[in-house]
Amino acid sequence: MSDALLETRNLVIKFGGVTAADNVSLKIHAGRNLAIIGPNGAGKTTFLNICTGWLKPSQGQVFFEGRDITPLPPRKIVDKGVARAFQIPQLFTEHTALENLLIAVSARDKLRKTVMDMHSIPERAEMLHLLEMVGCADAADTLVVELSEGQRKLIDIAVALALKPKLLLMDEPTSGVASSEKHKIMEILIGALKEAQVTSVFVEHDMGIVENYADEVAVWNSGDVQLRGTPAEILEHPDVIRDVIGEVA
Amino acid sequence: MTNRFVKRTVAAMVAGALPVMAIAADKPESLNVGMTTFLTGPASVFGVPARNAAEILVENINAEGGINGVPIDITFIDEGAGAEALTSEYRRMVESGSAEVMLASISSGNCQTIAPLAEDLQVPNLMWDCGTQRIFEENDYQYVFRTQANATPEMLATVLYLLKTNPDFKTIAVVNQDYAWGRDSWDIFSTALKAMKPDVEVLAEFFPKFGSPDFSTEISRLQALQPDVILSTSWGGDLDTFVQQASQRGLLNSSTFVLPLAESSLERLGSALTDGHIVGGRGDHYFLHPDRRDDEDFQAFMSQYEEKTGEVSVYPVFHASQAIAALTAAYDKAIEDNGVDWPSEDQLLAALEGLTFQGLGREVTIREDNQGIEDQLLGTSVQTGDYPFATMENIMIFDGDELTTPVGENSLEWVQTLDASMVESVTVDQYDN
Amino acid sequence: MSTHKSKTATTISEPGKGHSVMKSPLSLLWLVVILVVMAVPIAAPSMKLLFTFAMAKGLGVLGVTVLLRAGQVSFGHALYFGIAAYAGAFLMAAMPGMDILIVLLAGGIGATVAGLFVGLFVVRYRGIFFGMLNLAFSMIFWSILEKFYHYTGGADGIRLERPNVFGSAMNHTDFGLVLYYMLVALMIGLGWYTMRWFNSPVGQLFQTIKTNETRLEYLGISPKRALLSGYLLSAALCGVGGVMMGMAQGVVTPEYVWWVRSAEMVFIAVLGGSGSVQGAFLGALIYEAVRTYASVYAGDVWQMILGGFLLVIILFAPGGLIGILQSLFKRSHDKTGGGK
Amino acid sequence: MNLAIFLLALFDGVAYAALVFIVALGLTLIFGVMRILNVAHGSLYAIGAYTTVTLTGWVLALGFAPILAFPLMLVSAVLVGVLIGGPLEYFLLRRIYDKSEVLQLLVTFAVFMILEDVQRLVWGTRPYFDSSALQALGNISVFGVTYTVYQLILLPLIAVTLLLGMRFFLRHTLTGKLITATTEDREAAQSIGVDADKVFLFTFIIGAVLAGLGGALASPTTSILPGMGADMIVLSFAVVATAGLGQIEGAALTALMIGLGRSFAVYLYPEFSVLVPYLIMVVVLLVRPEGLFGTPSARKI
Repeated sequence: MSDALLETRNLVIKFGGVTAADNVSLKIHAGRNLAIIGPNGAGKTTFLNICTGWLKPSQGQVFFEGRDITPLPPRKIVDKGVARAFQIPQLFTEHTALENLLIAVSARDKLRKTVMDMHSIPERAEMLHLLEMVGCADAADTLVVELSEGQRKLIDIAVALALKPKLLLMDEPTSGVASSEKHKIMEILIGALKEAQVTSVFVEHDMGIVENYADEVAVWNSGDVQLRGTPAEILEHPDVIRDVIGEVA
Repeated sequence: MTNRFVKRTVAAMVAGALPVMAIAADKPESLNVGMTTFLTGPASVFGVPARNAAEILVENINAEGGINGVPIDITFIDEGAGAEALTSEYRRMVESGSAEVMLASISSGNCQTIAPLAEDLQVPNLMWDCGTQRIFEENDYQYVFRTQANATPEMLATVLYLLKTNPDFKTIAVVNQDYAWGRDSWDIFSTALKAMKPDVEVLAEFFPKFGSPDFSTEISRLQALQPDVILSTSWGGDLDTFVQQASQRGLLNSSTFVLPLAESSLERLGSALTDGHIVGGRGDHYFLHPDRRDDEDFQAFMSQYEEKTGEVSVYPVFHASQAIAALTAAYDKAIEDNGVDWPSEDQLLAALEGLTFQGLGREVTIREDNQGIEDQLLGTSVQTGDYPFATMENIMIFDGDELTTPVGENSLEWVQTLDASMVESVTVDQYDN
Repeated sequence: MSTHKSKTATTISEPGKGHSVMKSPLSLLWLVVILVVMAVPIAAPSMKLLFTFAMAKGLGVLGVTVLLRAGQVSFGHALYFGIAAYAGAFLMAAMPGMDILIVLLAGGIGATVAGLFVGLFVVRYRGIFFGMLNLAFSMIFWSILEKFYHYTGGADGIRLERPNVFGSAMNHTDFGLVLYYMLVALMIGLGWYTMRWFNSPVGQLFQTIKTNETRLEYLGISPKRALLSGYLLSAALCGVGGVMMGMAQGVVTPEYVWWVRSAEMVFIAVLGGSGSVQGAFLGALIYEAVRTYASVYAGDVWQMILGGFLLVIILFAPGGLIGILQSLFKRSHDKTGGGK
Repeated sequence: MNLAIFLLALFDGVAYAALVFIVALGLTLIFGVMRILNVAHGSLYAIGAYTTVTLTGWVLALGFAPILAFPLMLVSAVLVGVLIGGPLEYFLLRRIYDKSEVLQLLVTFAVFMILEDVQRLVWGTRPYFDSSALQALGNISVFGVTYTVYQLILLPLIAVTLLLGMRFFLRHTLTGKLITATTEDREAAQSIGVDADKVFLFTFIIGAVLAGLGGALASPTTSILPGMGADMIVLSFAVVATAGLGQIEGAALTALMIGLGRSFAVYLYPEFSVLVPYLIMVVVLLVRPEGLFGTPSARKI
């Protein structure tokens, strides 16, 4: 048994001839926000895809709360309490922001309710509150395609939170957002995560964000976690400055 | 509509109360007749000639003053639009009173649908072209009459002609269209053949899809099997394709083809149909009908038809003429029998029972079960050079009475009771060409 | 402000949404339409049959409409129309005098069970493959109907004998009326249920297949299962339509299952307004009317007229007839609103 | 089943497959490049056949040699492609590229319905049959069974030539490469100066010519009558979907499977011959959901 919420053991991922992950063993502990940083194309998104069952590793296993979830499809992993937010928000484009959340919360019941109007489900108030938490209360009745990228990102995260996950994996929550808004979004986000008591992992390129909002940082490079530590430790490290921060800057 | 309904109700009540007393109807401005026929789809090779013929015939009748001064007004319904459209239009026509008498239909499937419908709607319906023998064998109808034969006499005549002209053949194969006609006609043909010549071996049975564009594989198989006789009751494009392809690949030289519907394809087949194959036309129908070709009216119509359409007449033209002849004969008879200006529906129905009439072919009589008794003409193909297509020689006309299943019996059961003696005993007139 | 925008944008794909703006005049219209439909057999008996066929076909089209909501189009849904009709015909042949409700049930269940078997397979596919696989299954069934002549009557089909109604045999006029009002009831009942279903959690999850299956999967829902739930509903609706059509015509033929019939159902769904419940029935009525009258008055070109009609709708009124209707109502509503 | 029968079934199957392939090739090409499943392809096939018969009828009536029927087939195919295919793309399909797959398909279905009636208005309902071309080539005898040279040799030869020619065209000519590039990424192709509209028009015309050619080549072997297009198109759908969308080699293989399956069925269980194409399609897609030659497209997230 392991004390970690999510743990990977000896993950190997190969695409054609390229090795995207090479023998990765990583533990994610409950109650802390872990940031994963690294150069572009290092395999960070692929890592999230593996953890959520979208892709299968060539070798190695993924454990969640001590149970092997490697062979499970994403939806089964979601059932266990792992939710995911995406770099490009994955929303229902023909629905409003509130409806996206109502659909998400309906999914908790699986496919059962066939007559009741979705707008009158008891969880509606809860979802309105969630919208408020991510600062999008105004957008409730707006089609998501008409929202700004930043709002879409927040709603994408809210959709994931509607599932009441134990762990939330986020892929660059602030990419594509005007830099003036980045901190505002992270502020809202971290607040919401804390309120919902959700552990989070986020892939991030903006070192400012990492420095301010991560409890812990893992550096991904050349298919493996090279370093791990507090933001202060990691951001000072010469290898990181050379390989990661240099590139971003 | 309501008027008609009231009339009917009153008529029914009075007729019920006073069965002997007949009620005459007012003479209408015109006799409205509806005719279902294929104007679209593959079967329009029959439907369109029939419509053309009906138009000419009705025009001719009206030019001579119509029936007792009442002109005929004929409208057509397209069977090709599908059973749905057909039944709804049929109903609409009858229920709105825009047709007093219906002539329906070509397709056997449509006949099966329409017969009970006509009975429900209480409209006299003359089945003018459908082949299935089941109609009057499986049900009794008061309003439905057939002005031609059915599959049983048509197939029996074919078997008899084959046995008379080719008594020694040993093997047979069949290539029929895959639908009721193709299946039923083979059931009757094979049953009759088994009864009259039990030693014949059936080498292969093919039922290619209706409207099949290609018979190459079947022809290869037939060439490998080499049957003495190949039967096909197909028609239209299917028959044309089959015979053309068989002709191209020499199958017509190695086997005798028996084609009970080829009369309707002769012109289109041109030189592809070589000498020595058996040709029929679903009754005594042939534009060179040996009994009729010297008749003036017959000649006049044939030239009228050719002028209008640019084609020679085929059997649906004859069937249309029989239906219209039956219609006028029935009205004339009802008017005369009852001494009225115009007959009621019941008087018309009574006149149709046992009616004898003559269209372009020989006389036809409607039997007590409402089935028409029609003679059957078959011949052997020959390319004489007189026409750019095959004509018939060695023509035989079989007496329809002897070939039609007796009233109340089932065709297949009755055909099983026949035997080889029928080949000799059957009444037949023979002609050289 | 944003509220208003979202409503205009969603009206076509989800007519249920426009409620607050258009509810009163449009739903009043539907009420009137239903009353008119109920009056047809009395007021215009010659139109009765046309409406009967249109309602039966409309139920089938409703089935196709359900799938359109998930962005999927089946070119083989005539399969369920046909299976149900044949189920009814076989039942009546085996047990004459069966009650009409049992026949209806047999048809519906037959189609749903078939939908389950085919559905389990086809829900793995999307887009063209989904459409073509449905086509393949319907054509397999069609070939079987054509080939097994001695059981199915081949290309000519078999008669669907008139069932009893609550134990008593009926003549054709009375039976026609029973069928008619049963269809009205089914149209209202199933139409209402389908609308509720669209707005229910399951219906909404089903419709997300159109926009984002990845997210659906990450909500813990199997897209295949979600699609299957709608597929079963669509098969059942087609089945009910098919068995009613079979009873109305008294004969069922393989033509019911022919691929052109399936395409026709999609055609009608788009004509009416893709995704709209009312549109399915409205489209079916217009289609049947054009087809009937065009085949009478323009026998040679009825297909051409319908084809041209469809082109005009797709190119100039992509919301279908319902879309046109809604924009008409909206305009008049805006006008009166502006006057206040 | 002895060897002779086996070979006979094989020959029949190949001859049939050749014709199916030629028609399906056009459909596959159009779908591969434009992502439109063109239902009207069936009508173009039928019109190609009608045109050939009409032209051949005229020319032969003027007393020319039957061998002229061959160039006339090409003429008819090109006429169909340019006079019907061209305007169809230019005036109609061009307007709907941004619409959903369903609507695109329905537009072509509407065109199909219209063209079905056009055929009836122009050529009537009477079946046509003109086999001058086929007869000009004579017969050949195999195991005592007579085949026409046209079906046994010429059609498969044309089919193979078209397959190889199309491969060469798409891979080794400039126009072909432009088409392939536009297929793979329309925007990228446009950004480097490819006129995508022209490429689509050209592709559609080629596809339509192939449909017309299929009809032209089929015309001497069959009766030409209303409804022939509807049958051919549904078969071509089966080929295109089974092949893997846009895969011309797949289309060739599928056509061959369908042709052989059908002819062996006629020899062994004639009643199953109609089922064969659809059974093949279902079985292939059950095993390979993207079709024989299709590749699964992984969605990027």
